[in-house]
Amino acid sequence: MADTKYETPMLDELESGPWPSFIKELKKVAPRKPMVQDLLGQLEQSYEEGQGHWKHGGIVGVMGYGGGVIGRYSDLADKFTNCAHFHTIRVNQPAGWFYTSKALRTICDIWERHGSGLTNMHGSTGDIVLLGTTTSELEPTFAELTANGFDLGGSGSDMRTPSCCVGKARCEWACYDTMALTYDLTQSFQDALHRPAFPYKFKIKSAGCPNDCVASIARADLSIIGTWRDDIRVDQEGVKAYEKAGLNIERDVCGRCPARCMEYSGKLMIDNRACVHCMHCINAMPKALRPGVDTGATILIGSKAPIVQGALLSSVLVPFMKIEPPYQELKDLIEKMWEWRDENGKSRERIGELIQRMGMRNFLPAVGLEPNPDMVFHPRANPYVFYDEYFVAEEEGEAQA
Amino acid sequence: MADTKYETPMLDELESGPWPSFIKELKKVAPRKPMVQDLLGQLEQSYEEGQGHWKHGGIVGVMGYGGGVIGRYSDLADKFTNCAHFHTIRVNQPAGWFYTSKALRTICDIWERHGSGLTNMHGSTGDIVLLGTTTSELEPTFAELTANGFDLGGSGSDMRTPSCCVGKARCEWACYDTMALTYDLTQSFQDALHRPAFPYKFKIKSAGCPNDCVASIARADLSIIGTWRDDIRVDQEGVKAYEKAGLNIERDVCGRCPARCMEYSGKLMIDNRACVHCMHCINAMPKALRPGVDTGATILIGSKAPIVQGALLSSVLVPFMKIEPPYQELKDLIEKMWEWRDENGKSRERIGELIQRMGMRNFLPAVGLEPNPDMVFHPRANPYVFYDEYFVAEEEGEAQA
Amino acid sequence: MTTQPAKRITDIGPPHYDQMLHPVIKENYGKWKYHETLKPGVLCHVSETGQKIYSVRAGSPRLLSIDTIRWYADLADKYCKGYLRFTSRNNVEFLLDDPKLIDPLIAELNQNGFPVGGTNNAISNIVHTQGWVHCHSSATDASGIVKSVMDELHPYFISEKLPAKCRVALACCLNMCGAVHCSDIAILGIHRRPPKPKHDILGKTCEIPTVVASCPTGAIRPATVDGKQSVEIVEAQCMYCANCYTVCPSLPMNDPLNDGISIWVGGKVSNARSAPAFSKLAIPFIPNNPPRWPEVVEAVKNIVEVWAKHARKFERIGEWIDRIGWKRFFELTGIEFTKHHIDDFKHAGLTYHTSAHLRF
Amino acid sequence: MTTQPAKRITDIGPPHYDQMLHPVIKENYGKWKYHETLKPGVLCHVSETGQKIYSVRAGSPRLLSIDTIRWYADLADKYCKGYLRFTSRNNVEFLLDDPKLIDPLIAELNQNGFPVGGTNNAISNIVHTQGWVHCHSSATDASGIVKSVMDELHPYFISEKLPAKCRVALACCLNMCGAVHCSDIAILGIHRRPPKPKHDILGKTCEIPTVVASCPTGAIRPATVDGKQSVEIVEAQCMYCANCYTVCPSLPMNDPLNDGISIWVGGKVSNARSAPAFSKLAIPFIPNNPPRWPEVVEAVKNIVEVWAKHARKFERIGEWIDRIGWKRFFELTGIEFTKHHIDDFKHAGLTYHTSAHLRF
Ligand code: SRM
Ligand code: SRM
Ligand code: SRM
Ligand code: SRM
Ligand code: SF4
Ligand code: SF4
Ligand code: SF4
Ligand code: SF4
Ligand code: SF4
Ligand code: SF4
Ligand code: SF4
Ligand code: SF4
Repeated sequence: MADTKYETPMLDELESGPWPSFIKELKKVAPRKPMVQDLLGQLEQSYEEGQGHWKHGGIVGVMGYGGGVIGRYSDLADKFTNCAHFHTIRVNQPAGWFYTSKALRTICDIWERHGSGLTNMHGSTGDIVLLGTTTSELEPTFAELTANGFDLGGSGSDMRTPSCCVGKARCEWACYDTMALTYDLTQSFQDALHRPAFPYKFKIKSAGCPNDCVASIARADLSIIGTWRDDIRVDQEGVKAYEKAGLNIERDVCGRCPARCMEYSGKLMIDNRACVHCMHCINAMPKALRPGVDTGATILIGSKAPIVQGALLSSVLVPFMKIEPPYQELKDLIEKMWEWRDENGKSRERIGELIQRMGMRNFLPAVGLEPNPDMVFHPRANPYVFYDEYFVAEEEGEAQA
Repeated sequence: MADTKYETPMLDELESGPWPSFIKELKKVAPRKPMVQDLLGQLEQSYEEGQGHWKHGGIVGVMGYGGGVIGRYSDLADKFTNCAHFHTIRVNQPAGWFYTSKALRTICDIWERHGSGLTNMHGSTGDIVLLGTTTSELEPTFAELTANGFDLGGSGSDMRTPSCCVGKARCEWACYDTMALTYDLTQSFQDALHRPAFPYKFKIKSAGCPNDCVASIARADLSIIGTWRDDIRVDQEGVKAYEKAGLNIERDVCGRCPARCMEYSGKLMIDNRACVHCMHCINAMPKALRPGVDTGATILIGSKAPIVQGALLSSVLVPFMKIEPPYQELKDLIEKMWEWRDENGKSRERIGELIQRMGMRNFLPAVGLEPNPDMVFHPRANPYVFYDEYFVAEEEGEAQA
Repeated sequence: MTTQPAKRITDIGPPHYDQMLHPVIKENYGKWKYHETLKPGVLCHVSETGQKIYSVRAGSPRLLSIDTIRWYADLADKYCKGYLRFTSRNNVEFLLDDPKLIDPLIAELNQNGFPVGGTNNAISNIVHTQGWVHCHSSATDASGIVKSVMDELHPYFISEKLPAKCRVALACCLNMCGAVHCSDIAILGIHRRPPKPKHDILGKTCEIPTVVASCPTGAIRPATVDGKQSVEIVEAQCMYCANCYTVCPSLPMNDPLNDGISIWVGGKVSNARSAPAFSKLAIPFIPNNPPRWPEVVEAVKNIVEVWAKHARKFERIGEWIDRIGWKRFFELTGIEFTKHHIDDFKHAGLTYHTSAHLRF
Repeated sequence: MTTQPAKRITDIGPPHYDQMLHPVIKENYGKWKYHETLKPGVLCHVSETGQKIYSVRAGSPRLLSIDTIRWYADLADKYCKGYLRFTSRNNVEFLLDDPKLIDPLIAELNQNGFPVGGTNNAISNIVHTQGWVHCHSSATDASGIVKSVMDELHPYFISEKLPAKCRVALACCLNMCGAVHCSDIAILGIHRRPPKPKHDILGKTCEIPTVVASCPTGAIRPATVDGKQSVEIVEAQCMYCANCYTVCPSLPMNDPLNDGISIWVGGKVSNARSAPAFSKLAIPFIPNNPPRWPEVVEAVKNIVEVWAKHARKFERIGEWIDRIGWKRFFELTGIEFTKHHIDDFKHAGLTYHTSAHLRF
């Protein structure tokens, strides 16, 4: 404790136990980082009182960018002067969160020079989060980051840093190249990312298959989920091997298939037209089953956390789209939806909420898509159908004229 | 056609074909009923033009009653003078729609004397509907009906005629006596039935088991659906007989059990704690399976057609209630919900809509029920929880004082 | 109203059902053990006591003349000791204790054009409403369509060959007195044109605030037209529910050019297997085409037949669609999926498909 | 802000991932054939080419000092030719082409207190948020609770014995940056007291119409207090969402006496078997009890253990509850069902149980 300025008996209790301790992390840098010493002090006070001690927001940033920095000020600035400013910088991660040791060290060195030495690897949206610095260090940090090939992520009403699952880099189930797409979209939409001009944030997440290892269907305004439309590839010998190894294929694979489209009796039969592409059978027998080869993605729209009108999951917009460079169809779609939202969206209204408010009826034509039964769980149950026009009897026409 | 006043070429086309013809019914009485002759004429005109020719409502009735008669006037009264008035009288059916030939003839004779001779056996709510008479005939009809033991049904903002499935009279699955209950409720709430004093209508339907042969869950503000809470009675020999007769018990019975709580391999095993009382297995093997013997009913609340805020199905209020004379618990519950609706309901707001608007949070305490997980498909998914009160720190209290 | 009679009887309620029960039913009330179907339309309920009651169910147009009811009474006397009942779907059931009388009764019914059937996996009677015969609200007729459809579905009434029950219902307007909202197949009359206010009398005949409040979409605004207090309809906001008309006669909805029929599928009421469910929109609009509405008949028949062909045992229409998905339903029936199928009312967002469970 | 450097580089985006890929990954990119788990936390992916890449996954506090990151880099150099990655749940994955190095790497990780695991039917890292470490909004801390819970769940991280995956997440306020709304178990910080307007400065710091509009329940009204333009909160209408605070700093929500934790269960994200689903309320409120939140730890552990005991193979928490019903869930876990569990927000009515499918 000698290295820290304040007694932190409550926090110290969080150093023990088998899970790695964030307090230990703080204490690793605290000796050389007065900002972190004060952070420990303030945090201890929060623990004692049961409440946080950060002031509301505060707009700070780097020149020419509208996002990427979250301003943060202590409301106990008099007491904890060294963490009076404690801004975070969001830095775009490499797609798939792959790093060389060199790249990591570069970031560490920059942050050693300009910040608290604390990070989140990674933020919930996917950015590298550099946690805690002062306003005056923002621009120098930015300069060093860009000089080393890194750029800022998003914040505010902009496109947020797209993120993706490991995809084709290390997963046999990736139905399209999530990392290539994510990189391309991030580069193509640099302006939308750095200069908030939307009514509200817009997140894109890309998962290579319906397992959705990046939670795109729950956490992205645009969710791109890989899938296939031909047959599941089956290695019957492989299936038997799983049976031999003790898997109850009938009960635990066929019996849990949501489409109930599989049968097993020594041979696995799949009715691929009925399959809903849930991945379960493939997950259960990865050595024997694989997605088909006519692959692409389902495009879904609108998920978000509950504020304000309730949480949403993304819903199907395009049941199947080929995802291949230069991704023109997808990019056109994205731009059309942004345009539509710019015209119609209210401030702090996510695109999912806007669609809820204005209806697919308005949204679909704007993005040039035809209605499709896959877009809904089921057709409407209420009889309140709008028609754009009605017939007028001839007499009436005359009468009116 | 000689017997009718008007040519009805379009209607005549509806006399052919294997299904009994309502036009034939009209024509049976038309010769002696000028009202029906004109009705045929007006109906033919409706068929030609594609629209109805009845005017909006009109309040008519019998002395001291606020409901039971639907006023109806032709908007072509000049042309079809004999059906210028064409009111219907709703008459309470005997529970379960059981009749003696004598009772039916009594009704026919009354209607021969006072009305069109047309009826609906029965109306959608369950009443005997006497279709078409004039204002001056209402009171005489009523006098004859009551003299013969019949009384009017409901209309307007009152309790509507309760109805029920055939129940214990002819069904082995009835978990309580639907007809006895319906008779008792109808008698007990005569005033509520005859003198509309509610914000809007209130319907009660009683089904003896979850098959719900009276559509109570869709068509009644209060749906009383029989069920049991002990074990399904199984005759294993009977089950085997079904198998022998060709029923695929594993696939078509066990495989369709929504609780997936059955297994068959020569012997039928039911996990009765998991059973959701859907009736399927019993329906499929009526000679082998029967509901348990600890029977009662689930009380559900709130179904209605879509006008205004969308259709509702009834939802669980009391998962299990014993239904035995004098039905005090149930009657108390009904009276409490009526009171609550009288206090809070808007005009033309069904109780289901009122609960939707004010929430179970307000409704449950008013009717003296504790929250129960059976009342919901699932607990809330949004974090917008109201609390009735909050703690105030001592300092604050002082500061405020 | 005429003057009150001297001794006025009121509030007596319906006759006690006890008086109406066949002796075998009375004796075995609550003692039934099981039932079997002897043939379509003929049920045999067996009591713990060993006694049996036979029910013969005959189709009915529901709109019955007293002549026919008297004939029912005669049949009841002849075959049933004078006892009969009606069902919740408006069929008539003759209750016999003598099985030998079943066939003669059926013969007499058939002779007179009353088919016997409707039990088990049949298509029973169509629950329906008033239509042009009696209601001011109707966007279509009721009895005429029912007659036309049942003429076509008759083979399914007199047999039990379908995969499961199929309940058809009809309502002539959105009030849905036929409670079509939970039917396997629902035929629903709809308007497609906003009400045409009778500005000259509206202010006198209706309470304007009530009228304004009646509209679920807020499409009605108070307005002064030609110096008279009336309302104006924001037509783009109107979805033709007619609730305003129900509270105000000066807002008529009837419009032959725009009124017609919509078809809904997949609802159910029973708790058997799957939970009760609403019907969903299949065909948004078919013009009224009296006297036999051939397009409606064809549409219903098509759905029944496609379902009958593809469904598994015990699968009602909604359960079948649940398994195969709506996409296939539209493919197999050849019905077009349009923007009208996508909900845009209050809870519309909850119908959006929030998963990647898709069939290709 | 400091002045702009001479040659300002902007809009370059992230580094291309190509530079970051292990040679075996680069060569076999898109060619992976299958994978197997060698032991908890150790995956082996096999390529069509026959080449293999081994991944060793280590748990992480996510809040990492650069010292630890540098140590990761050292490990990567020592065992992985310098290549590593992080996962979508903030674990670190070391990528090896030499299986002999796996155990030494694990030993070194363990020695330093970094457990290896989190794969397959394990409880992986808790996705979480800033809490008192960095956010102004938090109703509770994030890292401290995560540490406390993971200390307890650690046995489930280093083994794969659960019936299925169990994803735990934490968010320190209703903004839900941890996206806890679709987790098997979600730990959510909540307020329970309406905001306390700072009437003296509110009018100056915030746009009153924006503040009024921000409230989803319409609980905020413009008001003049002590002669100053401010707002008043209709407290009975407030459900403490803090959206008003997000748009207006003069409406603070923090309140130690009333802030705390709620627990949610049964959500999922994957499409495997069942569709993605929201988490549902299990425990409405547990007071904050730093530094170790024992009641929260206990609650989470209890749910995990009851589920682990009763679920069938491949059944995630929500799928298990779907099968047994919520009633049993509350019975088995001993959690009390209260009025707070019954939804009363926008689509509340759709959560009412509209069937007679009941368990007794
Ligand atoms: C840093 C991060 C949490 C973390 O610890 O990882 C974060 C932190 C904040 N989020 Fe978030 N959000 C973060 C990911 C998310 C996510 C998850 C995701 O992106 O997958 C969500 C849920 C998904 C979604 O977008 O709906 C999320 C939903 C919100 C919301 C609610 C938005 C909504 O539409 O419901 C707010 C409120 C707002 O925007 O005003 C919010 C607002 C905030 C603010 C800016 C606080 C505020 O009220 O203005 C937080 C700043 C904290 C701080 O001091 O650093 N944050 N936020 C995440 C961003 C790091 C990164 O860039 O990688
Ligand atoms: C006669 C009958 C239809 C039939 O042919 O059988 C009928 C006929 C009318 N119903 Fe109905 N309803 C009839 C059963 C129903 C049912 C079915 C049921 O009770 O099981 C429903 C759906 C269930 C429900 O209650 O929600 C039903 C839902 C409505 C509604 C919509 C109510 C709602 O809350 O959504 C209205 C509109 C209204 O009340 O203003 C309505 C209004 C009407 C009116 C009074 C027209 C009106 O706008 O005022 C109709 C008079 C027709 C006439 O000229 O005779 N009728 N009505 C049924 C009553 C006969 C009887 O007493 O047995
Ligand atoms: C007579 C009647 C009750 C009454 O009081 O009038 C009745 C009587 C019986 N019903 Fe029903 N149901 C009757 C209307 C209904 C209704 C209500 C409706 O159609 O509006 C339903 C709910 C329909 C729905 O779900 O939409 C209904 C759903 C059932 C079911 C569940 C079927 C299913 O698989 O979903 C059964 C069980 C079965 O048939 O296997 C059933 C079974 C029966 C049994 C076998 C019960 C018994 O043991 O006696 C009776 C003979 C049935 C038959 O027709 O095959 N009854 N039954 C009604 C005859 C109407 C008619 O004329 O066709
Ligand atoms: C590394 C990672 C992707 C990444 O780009 O970082 C990943 C990698 C894999 N996932 Fe995942 N998943 C990863 C996050 C997720 C997420 C997202 C999340 O948790 O926020 C999900 C959705 C979770 C949900 O549904 O709530 C996810 C749902 C799955 C599933 C479906 C599981 C299920 O039954 O619902 C599988 C299939 C399986 O495990 O059988 C899967 C399978 C896999 C496989 C086996 C795919 C493969 O063939 O390589 C990978 C190793 C899995 C393992 O951990 O056992 N992965 N996986 C993520 C590891 C997170 C961690 O550190 O623990
Ligand atoms: S989402 Fe699919 S492709 Fe991507 S890592 Fe997960 S399992 Fe692999
Ligand atoms: S992917 Fe899912 S739906 Fe398709 S066959 Fe396999 S388990 Fe069934
Ligand atoms: S609801 Fe049940 S008890 Fe009543 S008739 Fe139908 S099957 Fe028999
Ligand atoms: S009644 Fe329904 S839920 Fe119960 S065992 Fe039979 S089929 Fe299963
Ligand atoms: S459904 Fe409409 S038109 Fe038909 S009877 Fe009922 S209120 Fe009248
Ligand atoms: S028909 Fe319905 S939506 Fe149209 S104006 Fe009348 S009440 Fe409003
Ligand atoms: S969940 Fe709330 S308190 Fe936590 S980081 Fe996000 S905005 Fe801040
Ligand atoms: S906390 Fe939410 S509900 Fe309460 S006043 Fe603020 S915005 Fe409204």
